[in-house]
Amino acid sequence: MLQRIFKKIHVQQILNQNVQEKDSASPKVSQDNLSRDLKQNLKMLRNILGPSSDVVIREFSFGCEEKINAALIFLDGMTNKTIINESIIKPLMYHARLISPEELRPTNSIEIIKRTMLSVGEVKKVTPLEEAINDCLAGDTILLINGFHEALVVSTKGWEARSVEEPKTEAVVRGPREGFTETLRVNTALLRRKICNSNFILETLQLGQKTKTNVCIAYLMGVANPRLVEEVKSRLKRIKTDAILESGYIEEFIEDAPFSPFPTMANSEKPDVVAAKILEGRVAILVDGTPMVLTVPMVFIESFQSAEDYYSRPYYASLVRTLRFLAFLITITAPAAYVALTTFHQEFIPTPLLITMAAAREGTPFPAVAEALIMGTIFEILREAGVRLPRPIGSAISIVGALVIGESAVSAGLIGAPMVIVISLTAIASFVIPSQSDVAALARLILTILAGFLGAFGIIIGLLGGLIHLCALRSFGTPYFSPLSPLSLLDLKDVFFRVPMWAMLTRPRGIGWHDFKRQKWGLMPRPPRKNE
Amino acid sequence: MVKRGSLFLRILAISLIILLTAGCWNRRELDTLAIVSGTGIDKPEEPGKVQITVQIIKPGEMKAPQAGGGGEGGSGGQKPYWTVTATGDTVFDTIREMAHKSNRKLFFPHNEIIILGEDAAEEGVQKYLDFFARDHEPRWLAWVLVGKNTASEVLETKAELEKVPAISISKLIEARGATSEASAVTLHEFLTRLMSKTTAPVASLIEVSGQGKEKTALLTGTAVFKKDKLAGYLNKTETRGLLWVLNEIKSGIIDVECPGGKGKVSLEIIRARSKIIPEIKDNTLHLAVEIDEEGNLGSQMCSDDLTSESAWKTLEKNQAAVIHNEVMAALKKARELNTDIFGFGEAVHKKYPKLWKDIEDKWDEFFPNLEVAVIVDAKLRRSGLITKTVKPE
Amino acid sequence: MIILLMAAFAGIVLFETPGLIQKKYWRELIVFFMFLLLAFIVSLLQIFGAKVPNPVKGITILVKGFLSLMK
Amino acid sequence: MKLEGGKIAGSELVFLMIGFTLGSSLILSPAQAAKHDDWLAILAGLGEGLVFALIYTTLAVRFPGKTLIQFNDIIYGPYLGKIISLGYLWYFLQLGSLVLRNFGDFFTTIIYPETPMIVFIVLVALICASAVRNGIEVIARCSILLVVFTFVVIFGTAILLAKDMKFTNLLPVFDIPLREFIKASHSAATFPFGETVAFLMVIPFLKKVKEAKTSSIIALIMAAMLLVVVAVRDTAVLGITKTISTYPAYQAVRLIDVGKILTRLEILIAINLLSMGFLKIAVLYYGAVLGTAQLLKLRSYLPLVLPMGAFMVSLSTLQFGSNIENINFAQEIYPYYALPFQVGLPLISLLIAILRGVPKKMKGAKK
Repeated sequence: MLQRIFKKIHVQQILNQNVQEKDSASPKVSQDNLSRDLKQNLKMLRNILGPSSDVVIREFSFGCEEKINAALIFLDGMTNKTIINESIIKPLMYHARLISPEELRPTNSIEIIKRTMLSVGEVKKVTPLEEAINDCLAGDTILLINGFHEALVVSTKGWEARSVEEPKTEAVVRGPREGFTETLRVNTALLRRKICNSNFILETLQLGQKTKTNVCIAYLMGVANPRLVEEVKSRLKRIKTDAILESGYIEEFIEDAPFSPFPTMANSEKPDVVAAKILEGRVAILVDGTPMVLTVPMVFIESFQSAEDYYSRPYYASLVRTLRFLAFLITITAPAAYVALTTFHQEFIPTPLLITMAAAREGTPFPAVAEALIMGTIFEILREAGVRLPRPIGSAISIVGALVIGESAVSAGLIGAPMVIVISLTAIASFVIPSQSDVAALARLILTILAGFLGAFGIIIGLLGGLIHLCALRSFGTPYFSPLSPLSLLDLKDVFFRVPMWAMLTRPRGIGWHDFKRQKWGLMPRPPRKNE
Repeated sequence: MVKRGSLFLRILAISLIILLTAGCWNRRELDTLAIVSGTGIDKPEEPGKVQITVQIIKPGEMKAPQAGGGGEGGSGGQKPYWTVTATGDTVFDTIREMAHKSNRKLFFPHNEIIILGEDAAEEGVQKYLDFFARDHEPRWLAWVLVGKNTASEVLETKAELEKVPAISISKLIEARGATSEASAVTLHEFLTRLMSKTTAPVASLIEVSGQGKEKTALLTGTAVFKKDKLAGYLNKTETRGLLWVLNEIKSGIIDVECPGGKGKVSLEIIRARSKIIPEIKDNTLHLAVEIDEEGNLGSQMCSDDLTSESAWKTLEKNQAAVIHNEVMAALKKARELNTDIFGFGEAVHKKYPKLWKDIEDKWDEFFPNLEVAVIVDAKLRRSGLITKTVKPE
Repeated sequence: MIILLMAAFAGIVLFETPGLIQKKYWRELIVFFMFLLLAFIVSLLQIFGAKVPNPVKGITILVKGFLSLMK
Repeated sequence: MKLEGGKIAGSELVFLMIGFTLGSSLILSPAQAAKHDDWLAILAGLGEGLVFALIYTTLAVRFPGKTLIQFNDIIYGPYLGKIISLGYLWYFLQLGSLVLRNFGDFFTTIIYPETPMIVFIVLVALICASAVRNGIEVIARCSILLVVFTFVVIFGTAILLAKDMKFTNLLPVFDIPLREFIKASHSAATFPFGETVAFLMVIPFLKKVKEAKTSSIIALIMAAMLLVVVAVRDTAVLGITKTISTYPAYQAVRLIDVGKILTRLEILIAINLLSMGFLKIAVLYYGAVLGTAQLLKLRSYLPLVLPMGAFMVSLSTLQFGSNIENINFAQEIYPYYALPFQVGLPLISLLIAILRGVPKKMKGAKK
């Protein structure tokens, strides 16, 4: 443990060093401003942007007798060529013939070009070189004109992007089929389309010193707790790292319990899910470059709620909800329970079943715990192989693998047949709650080992430990186990049952609600009364 | 506050280490168990010793019936059970003694029957049953039986429909409802009666019939204990009499004379309920046993027309008389043995706790002379799919 | 068994002390060690099979004495 | 310096108190001396226990935000107060170790005869330690789910056993001499109702101190009802054999047999005991640790958790040679031993506080 402290201090030092290094190394882009000389500017830009092959520098002249030299700098593949051709070059070359260099002399005259000649939506005037380059790297086009120390940055972002498709991870039978894409703007637009409200705020930050990734915080002002929004922002601002490539990076930097196996931030690929969560008072974090949107705070039961619960009828939704809890319980305890029953508590198995199971176990070489662990490992390997392989082979291989291993291991007498049944049941159940499946795998392992040593007592001790941990966890100030404990009777409407929409009167209290009431009371459909 | 997550993980790690170093004490795999399905207790020749027979299930053989159709008889190895006998000083000691014969540890939770040999039962059963009540393995739901022969003989009988004789006997007891002529007593019930100051314990009686390899076990009535010693037996009729009073009749057949007197009519018991009502009249204690019974006409072995009102009434009356006689027979036997098998004492205790304090210790003198009124209310409800019997009009 | 006990107590020390030293909670540290020592001695004696005075016996004698006084 | 930052709601106190009261009394039926009248004795004990609870809550409300250890100093002055506090800390610690011991005995008796008892005790103590380190808030939150589960199990087993119940076993009502009955009901009052004196360490952290009184009365009544259900269930099922059973509840549930499938559910009782006993130990443990930290004016109670736990574990193995000793202690000695802590001292404290008008004076002096 003492060593640990030293290690900690050591790591701290290294980290401090790193940050300093970064600060000193990064200004390859100088703080310089642009000069009036186009040649010099271009030289400087070439210098900074280096030999990258996708940098296009287009020099041209325009105005009266083509006396004005100018240059466009943009990145090939990041920009929309049509805009550049039609809205920048064309107006300058064709319509600006009459402008003489003298006319441009007055200091504010670059403003004229900006105002009159560029038929593009977003144009800004930039002086510092660094800013211009950053914009250029993000897909904008720099227009440099000889004689000006200012550059015009024209918004020409446009690149090949995946279109809005149905998300593969969260398929629904009923409900919208669109999913987020890798482009932040598309994602914000998808959300904006769901929530047409001026209170719906999208704030953008840039994170990652090297990647300069755009990260967007989305919330509904007046519904989300302002303290929560502040907390999210301050945590995000604390991140000082090289790269943010996926929302998972952010999650690990700002989650409450970094050592806990439980995820304390939810993610979703579906705009309707994220919109619903924002409407409940949560804050969403969108990261450029990934379709996975984070929402905070997360509570444990969120893993058991699916978008479709709210689109299908309440009875069935409630049934399925309960089934998910059951499946979760099965997936974490089934192998452990089997091990405990067969090695410690044989008295709890009904006699005929015991005889059958004992017969199946005759001659198998490994103890039940070992069997459970081996089969569990094999299952995880098969699953991983199935996920990683190209889809057409993947499913085939996992099925064949499972059949061959399961079938032949049993017939060879290596593994008892009941164990194969238990493990496959566990596996199937684990697919029901995908967002907690990593927790489930860990819990299953720990419980199985505990059960192997102390039977049911071990399982109960393990579950109690888990309960304590769950009760102690918080996600952005909200108790993780929230509507269950601390108990909020009002919020139980959406835990084991999903009450009909007209009865969902309030927003969940657990999430630091602000605007408590969700809808009018008494919206239950009913035949009109006589005096109405 | 120290990080919460890390604490959780560390505690888990610590407990795992403790577990790993400490090993595993109570672990036993399924294939290291000798599942006991039945236990028999006998008194051997040698005085002061106990002889115990256990029947162990062989799961492997249970599974595979394909080898040689049935397969008992010739080679003993194919029997799906194994009957072991050992002798020792105490019950526990004897059971542990079997470790010398069986490589697997005897496993008692699935023990379904406890058979007490006649000799052992006569000697007193408290000392034998204590182990089954105290140890954490045997269940209190095991059936207690008394074997007219030795217990080991009973366990070595042949079972036709089941693979293991002990399970067969256990199912035999569970199926008693069809006749209600055998009592079924769980260990828990037996112990409850044994602990009672006045109520006498009873147990099912089992006998071996047949010769050689064709021996079968059959239930023949009830064994009655005085305190913990075997006092006598009730035959089938008396057993049913007992069950009437105890409110344990499930079904059964009552044979009565045809109203015309030529042949018998079988009535099936559909529902029965009874109550013991102690009463003090004129300063003396009376007991009334009220029995309500409902039956159906089951079969008719005479050609009379039973559908007439008078015939029907007669049948009901006869039915009541049969029940009455059965109860009286049981009562007579109980008086003879001076054993309160009906729990009359407890009934008095519950109704007249003050009076009870005075007569509690003198119950043995009280019981044989106790006035018991048996009031039977028997009804016939339905006549089946036909009304009159099948005969030419 | 003794090794196990030592390991357990060493584990407790390693688990708690660094944080206390870091925060300079000296007073807490002293109390911590006092209690730990007490627990350690009692359990060590138990493992060695020494007759540790049993508080329950003391309570029993006390209560019985008191009750006989009352009568 | 605030040692405990958490706050608990009134409803959480109710659940925690139910769990605490059920604690080990779910399996070691209180008032077993009253035989088949134990349910009556429990009800009578509840009456006594409610009086206790009133004393405790009056004290707690009089000293809002102050634990037993803190207001002892105010009532008795710094020296005598500290001695009395020390006595309480010992009581909590010893009671906690008693419950730990019950765990050990129970599990080694029923399922794991070959496993050393210390394994169970250490593991339970570790789990409790992790709960205590997380603070009272977490303990209280855990209680909700556990108590609800216990509820379900108690009523579920009662329903499954319905066909085996003979309510005539409860007759004749009031079959024991009054003297014995009072002895039994008093023992039910001291175990478990009076043990809620430990909640004087918890009530100060209530969000609204005013709720203390109603919450604890509701909790005690609910707990007593559950205990009565358990007692009636066991007596109706087991009859006279209940009197010789070490763990009647366990024995009764062993007799469940519904259609040969729903059988042998006794493991549920073990789970109940474990979850309720966990709450009980956690509260006592927390009281002892927090109290010690307050007594010695420490800045954090966390470093005391593990050493205290270790001491509790060694104490629990030391206490009794056998479970028979344990039973005898619980029946003969404990009702008197607990008396000063459960009634005597709180009552005297309350009287002194009222006579001296203590809390008001202190408030005036402070503000």
